[in-house]
Amino acid sequence: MRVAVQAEPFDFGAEAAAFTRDLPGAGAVVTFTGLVRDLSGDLAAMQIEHYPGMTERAIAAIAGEAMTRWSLVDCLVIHRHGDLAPGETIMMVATASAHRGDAFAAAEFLMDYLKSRAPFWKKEITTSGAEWVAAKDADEDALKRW
Amino acid sequence: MRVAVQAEPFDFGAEAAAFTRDLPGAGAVVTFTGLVRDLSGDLAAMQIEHYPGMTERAIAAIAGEAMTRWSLVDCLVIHRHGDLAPGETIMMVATASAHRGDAFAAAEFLMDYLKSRAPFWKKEITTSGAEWVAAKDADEDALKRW
Amino acid sequence: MIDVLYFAWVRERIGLPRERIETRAATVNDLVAELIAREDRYAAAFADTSSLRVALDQELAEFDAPLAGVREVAFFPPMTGG
Amino acid sequence: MIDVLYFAWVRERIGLPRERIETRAATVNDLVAELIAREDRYAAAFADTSSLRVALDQELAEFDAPLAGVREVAFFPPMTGG
Repeated sequence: MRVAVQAEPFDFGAEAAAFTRDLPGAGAVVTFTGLVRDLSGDLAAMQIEHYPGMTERAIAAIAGEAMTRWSLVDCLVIHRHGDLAPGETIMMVATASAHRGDAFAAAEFLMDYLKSRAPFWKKEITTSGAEWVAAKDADEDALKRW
Repeated sequence: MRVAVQAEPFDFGAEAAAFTRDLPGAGAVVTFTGLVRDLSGDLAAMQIEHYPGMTERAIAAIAGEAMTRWSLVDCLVIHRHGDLAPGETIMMVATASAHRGDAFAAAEFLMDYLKSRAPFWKKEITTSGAEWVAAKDADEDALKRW
Repeated sequence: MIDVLYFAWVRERIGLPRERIETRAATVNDLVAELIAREDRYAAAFADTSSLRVALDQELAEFDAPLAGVREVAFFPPMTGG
Repeated sequence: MIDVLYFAWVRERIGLPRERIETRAATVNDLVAELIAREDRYAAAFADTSSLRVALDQELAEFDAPLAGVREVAFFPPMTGG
Protein backbone atom coordinates (compact mmCIF):
# COMPACT_ATOMS: atom_id res chain seq x y z
CA MET A 1 0.00 0.00 0.00
CA ARG A 2 1.44 3.36 -1.03
CA VAL A 3 -0.01 6.85 -0.68
CA ALA A 4 1.64 9.88 -2.28
CA VAL A 5 0.46 13.51 -2.08
CA GLN A 6 2.62 15.68 -4.27
CA ALA A 7 2.81 18.84 -6.37
CA GLU A 8 5.03 17.15 -8.97
CA PRO A 9 3.52 15.55 -12.07
CA PHE A 10 3.69 11.75 -12.20
CA ASP A 11 3.87 9.33 -15.10
CA PHE A 12 0.60 7.38 -14.99
CA GLY A 13 1.84 4.66 -17.36
CA ALA A 14 5.07 4.13 -15.45
CA GLU A 15 3.25 4.05 -12.10
CA ALA A 16 0.65 1.61 -13.43
CA ALA A 17 3.36 -0.66 -14.86
CA ALA A 18 5.42 -0.54 -11.65
CA PHE A 19 2.32 -1.33 -9.56
CA THR A 20 1.51 -4.33 -11.77
CA ARG A 21 4.98 -5.89 -11.38
CA ASP A 22 5.43 -8.29 -8.51
CA LEU A 23 1.86 -8.87 -7.29
CA PRO A 24 1.94 -12.47 -6.03
CA GLY A 25 -1.47 -14.11 -6.33
CA ALA A 26 -3.06 -11.20 -8.18
CA GLY A 27 -5.07 -11.88 -11.33
CA ALA A 28 -6.76 -8.49 -11.64
CA VAL A 29 -5.49 -4.91 -11.58
CA VAL A 30 -7.82 -1.89 -11.87
CA THR A 31 -6.61 1.68 -12.23
CA PHE A 32 -8.51 4.95 -12.19
CA THR A 33 -6.97 8.18 -13.45
CA GLY A 34 -8.49 11.64 -13.06
CA LEU A 35 -7.65 14.25 -15.68
CA VAL A 36 -8.14 18.04 -15.69
CA ARG A 37 -11.10 18.43 -17.98
CA ASP A 38 -11.71 21.62 -19.94
CA LEU A 39 -15.49 21.84 -19.77
CA SER A 40 -15.92 25.36 -21.03
CA GLY A 41 -13.07 25.45 -23.53
CA ASP A 42 -11.48 28.38 -21.71
CA LEU A 43 -9.87 26.70 -18.71
CA ALA A 44 -6.41 28.14 -18.13
CA ALA A 45 -5.49 26.13 -15.03
CA MET A 46 -6.85 24.12 -12.14
CA GLN A 47 -5.52 24.96 -8.69
CA ILE A 48 -5.79 22.23 -6.09
CA GLU A 49 -5.51 23.28 -2.45
CA HIS A 50 -5.07 20.68 0.27
CA TYR A 51 -4.60 20.34 4.01
CA PRO A 52 -1.04 19.07 4.55
CA GLY A 53 -0.97 16.41 7.23
CA MET A 54 -4.68 15.67 7.22
CA THR A 55 -4.58 14.78 3.51
CA GLU A 56 -2.03 11.99 3.92
CA ARG A 57 -3.80 10.78 7.07
CA ALA A 58 -7.25 10.74 5.44
CA ILE A 59 -6.06 8.95 2.30
CA ALA A 60 -4.13 6.36 4.32
CA ALA A 61 -7.28 5.68 6.37
CA ILE A 62 -9.40 5.29 3.21
CA ALA A 63 -6.82 3.01 1.56
CA GLY A 64 -6.49 0.96 4.76
CA GLU A 65 -10.27 0.58 4.85
CA ALA A 66 -10.23 -0.67 1.24
CA MET A 67 -7.50 -3.23 2.06
CA THR A 68 -9.66 -4.49 4.96
CA ARG A 69 -12.99 -4.62 3.16
CA TRP A 70 -11.77 -6.40 0.03
CA SER A 71 -9.17 -9.09 -0.60
CA LEU A 72 -6.58 -6.78 -2.07
CA VAL A 73 -3.01 -7.81 -2.81
CA ASP A 74 -2.02 -4.13 -2.95
CA CYS A 75 -3.35 -0.63 -3.51
CA LEU A 76 -1.90 2.70 -4.55
CA VAL A 77 -3.13 6.31 -4.35
CA ILE A 78 -1.30 9.28 -5.88
CA HIS A 79 -2.92 12.74 -5.69
CA ARG A 80 -1.45 16.02 -6.84
CA HIS A 81 -1.97 19.52 -5.49
CA GLY A 82 -0.93 22.93 -6.80
CA ASP A 83 -1.38 24.27 -10.33
CA LEU A 84 -2.38 21.89 -13.13
CA ALA A 85 -2.99 22.50 -16.83
CA PRO A 86 -5.94 21.09 -18.85
CA GLY A 87 -5.34 17.44 -19.76
CA GLU A 88 -2.88 16.90 -16.90
CA THR A 89 -3.26 13.95 -14.56
CA ILE A 90 -4.74 14.98 -11.21
CA MET A 91 -4.59 11.65 -9.43
CA MET A 92 -4.69 7.89 -9.79
CA VAL A 93 -5.63 4.86 -7.77
CA ALA A 94 -4.66 1.26 -8.48
CA THR A 95 -5.96 -1.92 -6.86
CA ALA A 96 -4.86 -5.54 -7.27
CA SER A 97 -6.76 -8.67 -6.25
CA ALA A 98 -7.13 -12.35 -7.13
CA HIS A 99 -10.53 -11.81 -8.80
CA ARG A 100 -11.78 -8.81 -10.73
CA GLY A 101 -14.77 -8.02 -8.52
CA ASP A 102 -12.62 -7.01 -5.55
CA ALA A 103 -10.29 -4.80 -7.60
CA PHE A 104 -13.21 -2.99 -9.28
CA ALA A 105 -15.20 -2.48 -6.07
CA ALA A 106 -12.17 -1.28 -4.10
CA ALA A 107 -11.19 1.20 -6.84
CA GLU A 108 -14.72 2.65 -6.93
CA PHE A 109 -14.79 2.82 -3.12
CA LEU A 110 -11.43 4.64 -3.08
CA MET A 111 -12.65 7.15 -5.66
CA ASP A 112 -15.96 7.80 -3.88
CA TYR A 113 -14.19 8.44 -0.59
CA LEU A 114 -11.32 10.47 -2.05
CA LYS A 115 -13.88 12.74 -3.77
CA SER A 116 -15.69 13.69 -0.57
CA ARG A 117 -13.47 12.78 2.38
CA ALA A 118 -9.92 13.72 1.41
CA PRO A 119 -9.24 17.42 2.07
CA PHE A 120 -8.68 18.74 -1.45
CA TRP A 121 -10.39 21.75 -3.00
CA LYS A 122 -10.35 22.50 -6.71
CA LYS A 123 -10.45 25.99 -8.19
CA GLU A 124 -10.88 26.58 -11.91
CA ILE A 125 -9.05 29.53 -13.44
CA THR A 126 -10.68 30.57 -16.71
CA THR A 127 -10.24 33.59 -18.95
CA SER A 128 -13.34 35.07 -17.29
CA GLY A 129 -12.27 34.54 -13.68
CA ALA A 130 -11.63 32.02 -10.95
CA GLU A 131 -14.20 29.78 -9.30
CA TRP A 132 -14.12 27.08 -6.62
CA VAL A 133 -15.55 23.79 -7.87
CA ALA A 134 -18.71 23.03 -5.92
CA ALA A 135 -19.14 19.64 -4.27
CA LYS A 136 -21.89 17.59 -5.90
CA ASP A 137 -24.72 15.99 -3.96
CA ALA A 138 -24.22 12.93 -6.17
CA ASP A 139 -20.70 12.53 -4.80
CA GLU A 140 -21.93 12.61 -1.22
CA ASP A 141 -24.74 10.19 -2.10
CA ALA A 142 -22.21 7.82 -3.70
CA LEU A 143 -20.78 7.09 -0.24
CA LYS A 144 -24.06 5.54 0.90
CA ARG A 145 -23.59 2.45 -1.25
CA TRP A 146 -20.59 1.24 0.75
CA MET B 1 -11.89 2.52 -30.22
CA ARG B 2 -9.16 -0.04 -30.77
CA VAL B 3 -9.28 -3.85 -30.51
CA ALA B 4 -6.13 -5.97 -30.73
CA VAL B 5 -5.91 -9.77 -30.54
CA GLN B 6 -2.30 -10.85 -30.54
CA ALA B 7 0.19 -13.50 -29.45
CA GLU B 8 2.86 -10.88 -28.71
CA PRO B 9 3.28 -9.47 -25.20
CA PHE B 10 2.27 -5.84 -24.77
CA ASP B 11 3.47 -3.14 -22.40
CA PHE B 12 0.49 -2.37 -20.16
CA GLY B 13 2.00 0.86 -18.82
CA ALA B 14 2.86 2.18 -22.28
CA GLU B 15 -0.58 1.24 -23.65
CA ALA B 16 -2.33 2.87 -20.67
CA ALA B 17 -0.23 6.04 -21.05
CA ALA B 18 -0.83 6.19 -24.82
CA PHE B 19 -4.57 5.70 -24.31
CA THR B 20 -4.68 8.54 -21.78
CA ARG B 21 -3.02 11.05 -24.10
CA ASP B 22 -5.31 13.14 -26.26
CA LEU B 23 -8.76 12.37 -24.84
CA PRO B 24 -10.68 15.63 -25.41
CA GLY B 25 -13.37 16.11 -22.77
CA ALA B 26 -12.35 13.10 -20.70
CA GLY B 27 -11.97 13.47 -16.94
CA ALA B 28 -11.85 9.79 -16.03
CA VAL B 29 -9.86 6.82 -17.32
CA VAL B 30 -10.35 3.28 -15.99
CA THR B 31 -8.13 0.34 -16.91
CA PHE B 32 -8.44 -3.35 -16.11
CA THR B 33 -5.52 -5.73 -16.54
CA GLY B 34 -5.72 -9.51 -16.27
CA LEU B 35 -2.60 -11.37 -15.14
CA VAL B 36 -1.72 -15.07 -15.27
CA ARG B 37 -2.21 -16.11 -11.66
CA ASP B 38 -0.34 -19.04 -10.16
CA LEU B 39 -3.01 -20.44 -7.87
CA SER B 40 -1.37 -23.74 -7.04
CA GLY B 41 2.24 -22.60 -6.99
CA ASP B 42 3.16 -25.06 -9.73
CA LEU B 43 1.81 -23.37 -12.83
CA ALA B 44 4.30 -23.69 -15.68
CA ALA B 45 2.31 -21.92 -18.37
CA MET B 46 -1.13 -20.81 -19.47
CA GLN B 47 -2.16 -21.62 -23.03
CA ILE B 48 -4.88 -19.47 -24.52
CA GLU B 49 -6.68 -20.82 -27.57
CA HIS B 50 -8.97 -18.59 -29.60
CA TYR B 51 -11.16 -18.58 -32.69
CA PRO B 52 -9.42 -16.32 -35.24
CA GLY B 53 -11.94 -14.13 -36.99
CA MET B 54 -14.76 -14.61 -34.52
CA THR B 55 -12.59 -13.27 -31.69
CA GLU B 56 -11.99 -9.90 -33.31
CA ARG B 57 -15.62 -9.71 -34.41
CA ALA B 58 -16.99 -10.57 -30.96
CA ILE B 59 -14.72 -8.11 -29.15
CA ALA B 60 -15.50 -5.31 -31.61
CA ALA B 61 -19.23 -5.94 -31.05
CA ILE B 62 -18.81 -5.85 -27.25
CA ALA B 63 -16.68 -2.68 -27.39
CA GLY B 64 -19.15 -1.05 -29.79
CA GLU B 65 -21.97 -1.90 -27.38
CA ALA B 66 -20.02 -0.26 -24.52
CA MET B 67 -19.48 2.90 -26.60
CA THR B 68 -23.23 3.06 -27.26
CA ARG B 69 -24.44 2.33 -23.74
CA TRP B 70 -22.16 4.79 -21.95
CA SER B 71 -20.82 8.23 -22.78
CA LEU B 72 -17.32 7.07 -23.63
CA VAL B 73 -14.69 9.26 -25.22
CA ASP B 74 -12.73 6.14 -26.19
CA CYS B 75 -12.18 2.50 -25.33
CA LEU B 76 -9.44 -0.06 -25.89
CA VAL B 77 -9.27 -3.87 -25.67
CA ILE B 78 -6.06 -5.89 -26.05
CA HIS B 79 -6.21 -9.67 -25.55
CA ARG B 80 -3.38 -12.15 -26.02
CA HIS B 81 -3.49 -15.78 -27.11
CA GLY B 82 -0.82 -18.48 -27.19
CA ASP B 83 1.55 -19.45 -24.37
CA LEU B 84 1.88 -17.17 -21.34
CA ALA B 85 4.03 -17.47 -18.22
CA PRO B 86 2.82 -16.84 -14.64
CA GLY B 87 2.64 -13.11 -13.91
CA GLU B 88 2.35 -12.18 -17.58
CA THR B 89 -0.36 -9.82 -18.77
CA ILE B 90 -3.22 -11.68 -20.49
CA MET B 91 -5.32 -8.73 -21.52
CA MET B 92 -6.36 -5.18 -20.75
CA VAL B 93 -9.28 -2.88 -21.30
CA ALA B 94 -9.30 0.90 -20.95
CA THR B 95 -12.27 3.28 -20.96
CA ALA B 96 -12.40 7.08 -20.92
CA SER B 97 -15.37 9.30 -20.10
CA ALA B 98 -16.25 12.73 -18.77
CA HIS B 99 -17.37 11.35 -15.38
CA ARG B 100 -16.04 8.37 -13.47
CA GLY B 101 -19.30 6.41 -13.32
CA ASP B 102 -19.38 5.78 -17.07
CA ALA B 103 -15.74 4.68 -17.29
CA PHE B 104 -16.11 2.26 -14.35
CA ALA B 105 -19.41 0.76 -15.57
CA ALA B 106 -18.17 0.36 -19.15
CA ALA B 107 -14.92 -1.33 -18.00
CA GLU B 108 -16.87 -3.81 -15.85
CA PHE B 109 -19.31 -4.46 -18.71
CA LEU B 110 -16.42 -5.09 -21.11
CA MET B 111 -14.81 -7.53 -18.67
CA ASP B 112 -18.06 -9.40 -17.96
CA TYR B 113 -18.71 -9.86 -21.67
CA LEU B 114 -15.12 -10.67 -22.65
CA LYS B 115 -15.06 -13.40 -19.98
CA SER B 116 -18.09 -15.28 -21.32
CA ARG B 117 -18.73 -14.07 -24.87
CA ALA B 118 -15.32 -13.71 -26.52
CA PRO B 119 -14.07 -17.06 -27.90
CA PHE B 120 -10.99 -17.68 -25.74
CA TRP B 121 -10.24 -20.87 -23.81
CA LYS B 122 -7.59 -21.09 -21.12
CA LYS B 123 -5.58 -24.20 -20.35
CA GLU B 124 -3.31 -24.42 -17.32
CA ILE B 125 -0.11 -26.42 -17.68
CA THR B 126 1.20 -27.52 -14.28
CA THR B 127 3.89 -29.94 -13.22
CA SER B 128 1.14 -32.52 -12.64
CA GLY B 129 -0.59 -32.12 -16.01
CA ALA B 130 -2.71 -29.90 -18.19
CA GLU B 131 -6.26 -28.80 -17.52
CA TRP B 132 -8.79 -26.60 -19.27
CA VAL B 133 -10.05 -23.79 -17.05
CA ALA B 134 -13.76 -24.34 -16.39
CA ALA B 135 -16.19 -21.49 -16.97
CA LYS B 136 -17.74 -20.22 -13.74
CA ASP B 137 -21.47 -19.88 -13.20
CA ALA B 138 -20.69 -16.57 -11.51
CA ASP B 139 -19.23 -15.24 -14.77
CA GLU B 140 -22.36 -16.17 -16.69
CA ASP B 141 -24.53 -14.67 -13.93
CA ALA B 142 -22.51 -11.43 -14.08
CA LEU B 143 -23.97 -10.74 -17.54
CA LYS B 144 -27.47 -10.45 -16.11
CA ARG B 145 -26.77 -7.13 -14.43
CA TRP B 146 -26.33 -5.29 -17.75
CA MET C 1 -20.51 -28.68 -47.78
CA ILE C 2 -19.97 -26.99 -44.47
CA ASP C 3 -16.82 -26.14 -42.49
CA VAL C 4 -16.99 -27.54 -38.96
CA LEU C 5 -14.52 -26.18 -36.39
CA TYR C 6 -13.69 -27.54 -32.93
CA PHE C 7 -11.98 -25.69 -30.10
CA ALA C 8 -10.43 -26.50 -26.70
CA TRP C 9 -11.38 -29.91 -25.29
CA VAL C 10 -13.90 -30.51 -28.08
CA ARG C 11 -10.98 -30.28 -30.55
CA GLU C 12 -8.88 -32.56 -28.35
CA ARG C 13 -11.58 -35.23 -28.03
CA ILE C 14 -12.38 -35.25 -31.74
CA GLY C 15 -8.71 -35.05 -32.60
CA LEU C 16 -8.80 -32.37 -35.26
CA PRO C 17 -9.39 -28.60 -35.38
CA ARG C 18 -11.62 -28.47 -38.48
CA GLU C 19 -13.09 -30.53 -41.28
CA ARG C 20 -15.36 -30.10 -44.28
CA ILE C 21 -18.56 -32.09 -44.00
CA GLU C 22 -21.14 -33.06 -46.58
CA THR C 23 -24.44 -32.82 -44.74
CA ARG C 24 -28.12 -32.24 -45.26
CA ALA C 25 -28.74 -31.56 -41.55
CA ALA C 26 -31.49 -28.98 -41.12
CA THR C 27 -30.40 -27.77 -37.68
CA VAL C 28 -27.34 -27.81 -35.42
CA ASN C 29 -28.95 -30.61 -33.40
CA ASP C 30 -29.34 -32.67 -36.57
CA LEU C 31 -25.67 -32.12 -37.42
CA VAL C 32 -24.65 -33.16 -33.89
CA ALA C 33 -26.71 -36.37 -34.25
CA GLU C 34 -24.94 -37.14 -37.55
CA LEU C 35 -21.52 -36.57 -36.00
CA ILE C 36 -22.32 -38.71 -32.92
CA ALA C 37 -23.36 -41.57 -35.25
CA ARG C 38 -19.98 -41.45 -37.01
CA GLU C 39 -17.45 -42.47 -34.37
CA ASP C 40 -16.95 -42.80 -30.62
CA ARG C 41 -14.69 -39.74 -30.43
CA TYR C 42 -17.58 -37.58 -31.69
CA ALA C 43 -19.98 -39.29 -29.28
CA ALA C 44 -17.52 -38.48 -26.46
CA ALA C 45 -17.23 -34.83 -27.50
CA PHE C 46 -20.99 -34.32 -27.86
CA ALA C 47 -22.09 -36.47 -24.89
CA ASP C 48 -23.54 -33.42 -23.13
CA THR C 49 -24.40 -30.55 -25.44
CA SER C 50 -25.59 -28.47 -22.47
CA SER C 51 -21.88 -28.03 -21.67
CA LEU C 52 -21.15 -26.89 -25.24
CA ARG C 53 -21.61 -23.72 -27.23
CA VAL C 54 -22.09 -23.36 -30.97
CA ALA C 55 -21.36 -20.49 -33.36
CA LEU C 56 -22.80 -20.21 -36.88
CA ASP C 57 -20.68 -18.11 -39.23
CA GLN C 58 -18.86 -16.74 -36.16
CA GLU C 59 -21.99 -15.68 -34.25
CA LEU C 60 -23.17 -17.52 -31.13
CA ALA C 61 -26.33 -19.53 -31.82
CA GLU C 62 -28.66 -22.09 -30.27
CA PHE C 63 -28.55 -25.83 -30.99
CA ASP C 64 -31.99 -25.71 -32.59
CA ALA C 65 -30.92 -23.03 -35.07
CA PRO C 66 -31.33 -23.85 -38.79
CA LEU C 67 -28.21 -24.48 -40.88
CA ALA C 68 -29.61 -23.19 -44.18
CA GLY C 69 -27.05 -20.88 -45.77
CA VAL C 70 -24.50 -21.40 -43.01
CA ARG C 71 -20.91 -21.93 -44.20
CA GLU C 72 -19.06 -22.34 -40.90
CA VAL C 73 -20.18 -24.12 -37.71
CA ALA C 74 -17.97 -24.09 -34.60
CA PHE C 75 -18.36 -26.18 -31.45
CA PHE C 76 -16.57 -25.31 -28.21
CA PRO C 77 -16.92 -25.29 -24.41
CA PRO C 78 -18.10 -22.19 -22.53
CA MET C 79 -15.58 -19.42 -23.09
CA THR C 80 -13.00 -18.43 -20.48
CA GLY C 81 -11.48 -15.20 -21.72
CA GLY C 82 -10.55 -12.07 -19.83
CA MET D 1 -4.60 28.55 22.76
CA ILE D 2 -5.81 26.75 19.68
CA ASP D 3 -4.63 26.72 16.06
CA VAL D 4 -7.45 27.59 13.68
CA LEU D 5 -6.97 26.82 9.97
CA TYR D 6 -9.04 27.98 7.00
CA PHE D 7 -9.09 26.47 3.51
CA ALA D 8 -10.45 27.33 0.06
CA TRP D 9 -13.11 30.07 0.01
CA VAL D 10 -13.25 30.15 3.83
CA ARG D 11 -9.56 31.13 3.77
CA GLU D 12 -10.23 33.72 1.06
CA ARG D 13 -13.17 35.32 2.91
CA ILE D 14 -11.35 35.52 6.23
CA GLY D 15 -8.17 36.62 4.50
CA LEU D 16 -5.67 34.36 6.23
CA PRO D 17 -4.78 30.65 6.21
CA ARG D 18 -4.32 30.15 9.95
CA GLU D 19 -4.20 31.92 13.30
CA ARG D 20 -3.71 31.12 16.97
CA ILE D 21 -6.75 31.94 19.05
CA GLU D 22 -7.19 32.34 22.79
CA THR D 23 -10.59 30.82 23.51
CA ARG D 24 -12.63 29.13 26.19
CA ALA D 25 -15.22 27.88 23.70
CA ALA D 26 -16.61 24.51 24.80
CA THR D 27 -17.69 23.34 21.33
CA VAL D 28 -17.02 24.13 17.68
CA ASN D 29 -20.33 26.01 17.54
CA ASP D 30 -19.21 28.18 20.46
CA LEU D 31 -15.93 28.94 18.67
CA VAL D 32 -17.82 29.84 15.48
CA ALA D 33 -20.04 32.23 17.49
CA GLU D 34 -16.93 33.92 18.96
CA LEU D 35 -15.38 34.31 15.50
CA ILE D 36 -18.59 35.70 13.97
CA ALA D 37 -18.71 38.31 16.75
CA ARG D 38 -15.18 39.49 15.91
CA GLU D 39 -15.45 40.98 12.44
CA ASP D 40 -17.63 41.03 9.32
CA ARG D 41 -15.21 38.86 7.33
CA TYR D 42 -15.73 36.05 9.85
CA ALA D 43 -19.49 36.58 9.79
CA ALA D 44 -19.33 36.31 5.98
CA ALA D 45 -17.30 33.10 6.11
CA PHE D 46 -19.52 31.45 8.71
CA ALA D 47 -22.89 32.76 7.45
CA ASP D 48 -24.07 29.22 6.65
CA THR D 49 -22.27 26.51 8.59
CA SER D 50 -24.36 23.83 6.84
CA SER D 51 -22.15 24.51 3.80
CA LEU D 52 -18.98 24.08 5.87
CA ARG D 53 -17.01 21.16 7.27
CA VAL D 54 -14.82 21.10 10.36
CA ALA D 55 -11.88 18.93 11.34
CA LEU D 56 -10.52 18.59 14.88
CA ASP D 57 -6.86 17.57 15.03
CA GLN D 58 -7.15 16.54 11.36
CA GLU D 59 -10.21 14.30 11.78
CA LEU D 60 -13.63 15.29 10.41
CA ALA D 61 -16.02 16.24 13.23
CA GLU D 62 -19.45 17.73 13.88
CA PHE D 63 -20.08 21.36 14.83
CA ASP D 64 -21.43 20.32 18.24
CA ALA D 65 -18.22 18.41 19.07
CA PRO D 66 -16.37 19.49 22.27
CA LEU D 67 -13.06 21.34 21.94
CA ALA D 68 -11.51 20.02 25.16
CA GLY D 69 -7.96 18.85 24.43
CA VAL D 70 -8.13 19.87 20.77
CA ARG D 71 -5.03 21.67 19.43
CA GLU D 72 -6.00 22.26 15.79
CA VAL D 73 -9.39 23.21 14.33
CA ALA D 74 -9.86 23.53 10.56
CA PHE D 75 -12.81 25.04 8.68
CA PHE D 76 -13.38 24.40 4.98
CA PRO D 77 -16.06 23.86 2.32
CA PRO D 78 -17.10 20.33 1.25
CA MET D 79 -14.11 18.61 -0.30
CA THR D 80 -13.69 18.22 -4.06
CA GLY D 81 -10.81 15.79 -4.49
CA GLY D 82 -10.35 12.95 -6.91
